[in-house]
Amino acid sequence: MQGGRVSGKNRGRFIMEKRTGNWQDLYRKEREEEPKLPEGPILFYNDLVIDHFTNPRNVGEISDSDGYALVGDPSCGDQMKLWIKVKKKKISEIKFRSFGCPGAIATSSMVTQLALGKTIDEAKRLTDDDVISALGGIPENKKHCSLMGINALLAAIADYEEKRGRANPREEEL
Amino acid sequence: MQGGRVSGKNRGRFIMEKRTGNWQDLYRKEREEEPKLPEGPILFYNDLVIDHFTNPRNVGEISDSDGYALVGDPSCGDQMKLWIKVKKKKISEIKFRSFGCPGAIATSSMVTQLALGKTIDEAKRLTDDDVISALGGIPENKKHCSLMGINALLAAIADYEEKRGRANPREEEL
Amino acid sequence: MIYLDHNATTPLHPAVFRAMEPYMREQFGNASSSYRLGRSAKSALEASRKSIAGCLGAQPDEIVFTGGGTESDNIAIRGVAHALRSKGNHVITSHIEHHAVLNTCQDLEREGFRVTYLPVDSGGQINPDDVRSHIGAETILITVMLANNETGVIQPLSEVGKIAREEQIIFHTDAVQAVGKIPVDVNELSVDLLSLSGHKFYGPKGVGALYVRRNTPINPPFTGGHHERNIRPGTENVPGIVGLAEALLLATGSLPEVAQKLTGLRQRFEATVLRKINGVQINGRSAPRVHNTSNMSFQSIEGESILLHLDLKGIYASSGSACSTDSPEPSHVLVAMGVPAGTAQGTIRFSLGKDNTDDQIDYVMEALMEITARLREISSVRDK
Amino acid sequence: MIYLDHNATTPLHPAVFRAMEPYMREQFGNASSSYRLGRSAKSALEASRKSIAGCLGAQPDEIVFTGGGTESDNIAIRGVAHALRSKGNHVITSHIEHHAVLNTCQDLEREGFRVTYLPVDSGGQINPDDVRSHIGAETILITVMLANNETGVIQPLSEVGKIAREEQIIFHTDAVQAVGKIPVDVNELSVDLLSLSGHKFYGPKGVGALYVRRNTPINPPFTGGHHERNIRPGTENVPGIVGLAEALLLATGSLPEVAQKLTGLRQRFEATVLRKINGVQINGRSAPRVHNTSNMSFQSIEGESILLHLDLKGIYASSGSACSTDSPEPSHVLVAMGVPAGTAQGTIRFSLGKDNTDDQIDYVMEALMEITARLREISSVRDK
Ligand SMILES: Cc1ncc(COP(=O)(O)O)c(C=O)c1O
Ligand SMILES: Cc1ncc(COP(=O)(O)O)c(C=O)c1O
Ligand code: FES
Ligand code: FES
Repeated sequence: MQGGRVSGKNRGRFIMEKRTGNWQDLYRKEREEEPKLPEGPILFYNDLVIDHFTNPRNVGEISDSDGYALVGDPSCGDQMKLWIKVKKKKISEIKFRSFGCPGAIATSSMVTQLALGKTIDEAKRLTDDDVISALGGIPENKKHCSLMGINALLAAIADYEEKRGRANPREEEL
Repeated sequence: MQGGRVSGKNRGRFIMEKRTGNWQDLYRKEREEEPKLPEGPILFYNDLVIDHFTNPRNVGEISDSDGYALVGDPSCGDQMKLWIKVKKKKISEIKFRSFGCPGAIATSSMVTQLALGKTIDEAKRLTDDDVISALGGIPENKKHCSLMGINALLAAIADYEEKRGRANPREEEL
Repeated sequence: MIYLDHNATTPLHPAVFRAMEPYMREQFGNASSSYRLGRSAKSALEASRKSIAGCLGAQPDEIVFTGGGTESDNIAIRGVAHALRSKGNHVITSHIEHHAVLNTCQDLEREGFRVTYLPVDSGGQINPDDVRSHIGAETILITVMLANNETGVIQPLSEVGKIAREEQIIFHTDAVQAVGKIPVDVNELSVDLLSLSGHKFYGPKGVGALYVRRNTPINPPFTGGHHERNIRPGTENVPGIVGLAEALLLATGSLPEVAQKLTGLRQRFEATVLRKINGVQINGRSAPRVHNTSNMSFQSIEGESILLHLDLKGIYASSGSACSTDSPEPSHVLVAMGVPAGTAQGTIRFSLGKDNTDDQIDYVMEALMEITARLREISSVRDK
Repeated sequence: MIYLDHNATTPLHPAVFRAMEPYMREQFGNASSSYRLGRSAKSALEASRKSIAGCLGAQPDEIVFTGGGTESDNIAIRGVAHALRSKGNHVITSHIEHHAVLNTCQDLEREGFRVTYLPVDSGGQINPDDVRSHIGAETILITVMLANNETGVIQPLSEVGKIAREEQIIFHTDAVQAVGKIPVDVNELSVDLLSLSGHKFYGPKGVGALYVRRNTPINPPFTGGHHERNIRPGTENVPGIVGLAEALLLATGSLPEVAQKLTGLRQRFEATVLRKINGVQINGRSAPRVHNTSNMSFQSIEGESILLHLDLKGIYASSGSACSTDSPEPSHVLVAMGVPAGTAQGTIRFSLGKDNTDDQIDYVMEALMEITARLREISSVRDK
């Protein structure tokens, strides 16, 4: 008799062992712990995602940007634009616009927040997983949305590097 | 606006015409008239059938019968035995025993009641329908049971006539 | 909470709950049992059948109880196709059917049937002439929905019915979104089969019905006990069926009243939205529609984002059919109507119900204005 | 009223009704909708799935909700047969299955499958060795019930399961009459699929479940939205499902207690009947049986006549399965057990429930003595 909750995997066995015990009380308790009316507005987005969705950071455009990208997610047709400004090899300003689902908006917002102030090299190492874990997770079927932000960032950096390479071909080797 | 009940056939039309009227009240009323807890113990047997089932008339055997028959219903395996005694060409006594369903018991009982006191010729003209209507109707799926009683009666009469023919070969022509 | 998703499901009418309650308590008998308790369940079952038949202009013995709209559709389409397989292998349906019909037709294709999917015009309607022109010697079944679940557009079924009758082809309609919202009469429509689902008109979930005209050839897909004329075996869900009948009775009875109210409400809603918000189109608006549905596409913003903002404000609507929630593809219905993919993405289906009020609609309009402004503010396609 | 037909259906447990009520009122959302109301329906749905899985020793994602036992049986048998058609065409079942299984197997025969119907011994049990000896290269499915609905006899499924596992053949059981009456664990039984039906254990009618072990090949017979892992499409019957879970929880929880009580009650009932009434046999008495069922054959009298007399005294029992009420043929189960037709005709199934009392059983015994005497008095085969 260990008491407490019974994990999914062991429940079957548990029942077989405790047929005459008080397992059904434990069980009902567990069921009642299941949120009847979940707190969040949409069960599958957590509060931080909702926050980034309702108050996205770094929305806008940069007219004199150093790098720019437009990326789309072919599976859903959503798209986003992202601009960066680079000072001393650091991303000093970053803005985005999104025509996308809540997942796309929130992850894009988080991407800009993570990238801002990072060096180009640091920014290039940012991954999808960094974004998702910074947001505390997003629903499985929304993972593809998080790719769009990272792809836009990488594409904007590539754009910056290409422009810079053209303007200042030597700098690459410095 | 004719008010009152709406028969099954016309109900569709009725609704189409009275969409803005009070047809739904009529309707609900009709529905409520549908017995919620039917009076009889088994909805499909009426009181008279139940009466003949619980108190079957003329149950028994006649040891010195003038006619006897054993018939069975091959569809259900039920069977009955019927004995008659004939006096002055009339059925003066009639008895039956049944290994059968309520329908078989009740109709057999009614057959004996109808046949008792009738002349042989009258009795031979009795039909299935006579039995059913004397009982005030029986459920559709029980109609085959009512045949067993009539068949037994006719078979017993045939037995009587055959015996009589053998005993008194001339009488046939009288 | 403002519930504007009545095409997904409706709350149970309190009177329906009350009608069901005795059958969930004392009157629990098995309708196939011979004793009193069983016969009284049976009697409720048959009264319900009669009542539903009455509401549809059908005969009681033409009503088969099922587990919902999807099941009714499957029994009808598979049942007829399999019964008539030896006569032909061609089925006609439309591009805008619910997945219960669409996926079933696709399953028939895998079995070797040939299926024609009729196109719709920009208003969302099929053309009955198309039905005629596609009928061939092999055609055994026509299945076209009565009202579309996403747009509310009503299909010209009486005309299709006439053609089906002339050509002696079995005709089924998925009327799940029409029953309770518009008058439905199986003879006016000349249908041989008609599907309906209780929870779409304030009735219980998990129960529906299939109208099957007498002498319609049907090969029951499921087998078991001799319930429901062998078409749908299984112990009868008496409380559900009683609830279904009561709900249909109530919906049909209050139909003119509710239709009038919702027509007014929607009219005001749509007019205001069109006036106050730029770049909105209302899909199917040019065609006859059921009175409760408004399918709006907002340019340059995405539907799910609108929905989440609405949800945050306590407003419940949907981006299309409830069962496609998880799928990111644009609605097949809007695509069939020629709505560009980008526009289709910004689509919200508002489906009103009998208890919605003027105040609620005002609140929703305010909310929509704010939400669209906000999302357009951050949209990457705002300049369009 | 003395209700002794719990194998036909059971009254809804009041706690089950209470569990369902909120989902019939405020919590009416469509479980596939994305907003709060929908997610909270979804959450109830998934909690129910988890709970049911727990009661059966299964994983939550292995539970599929259906419209009842018949539907579960059909999905399982048709689904597996059609998925494995290319691998083989042989199915093994038994002679004593419920019509939901029997008629479905016969339908498969019409489609070209070969079906072996296993015999049973006089106690009503199949012999696992027979299963083994009938397995061939073409065998794709074994479907044998866990407890028989007429006699209550429990089949030796663990042994069948071991054989099925060894031979790598999919194994389904119709456990409709076992769940809630005996401990059921899908791993102990080694089944791949298991059918259950809510109304057989004080749950709601019109809802059931099918356990489908992970990776079991299944070709869903019906198509529609992506509900229930595509195996059973259609808007989820949330109140029904919540009721199903609650009922199973209650039944499994009170199982030892109820089993003990009913075992005692039945023991006394059967002993007294055997002592006080001549010419009675209790079918399946030599085999292990679920604790509530007593199948009695009374010599030289007919079952329906006994039933009507019982009914007149307020006692509700049945002559076999509820769905064969209208059929005059002798029970296929008793025939398979070798009971002579004449004896089979005088058969009554008493199926007890948790609320039956000692007093009720006393009353029934009195009634039975009187009724059998009376009917034998008029019986044409009394001398036998
Ligand atoms: C047009 C249409 N057909 C069929 C269905 C399926 O009905 P149910 O989900 O009750 O099975 C729905 C709703 O889901 C629908 O809108
Ligand atoms: C053994 C068995 N299987 C299947 C069923 C069918 O269940 P339902 O009537 O709930 O569909 C029943 C009961 O009717 C049964 O007793
Ligand atoms: S669904 Fe398209 S980005 Fe999320
Ligand atoms: S069922 Fe056999 S005589 Fe009635």
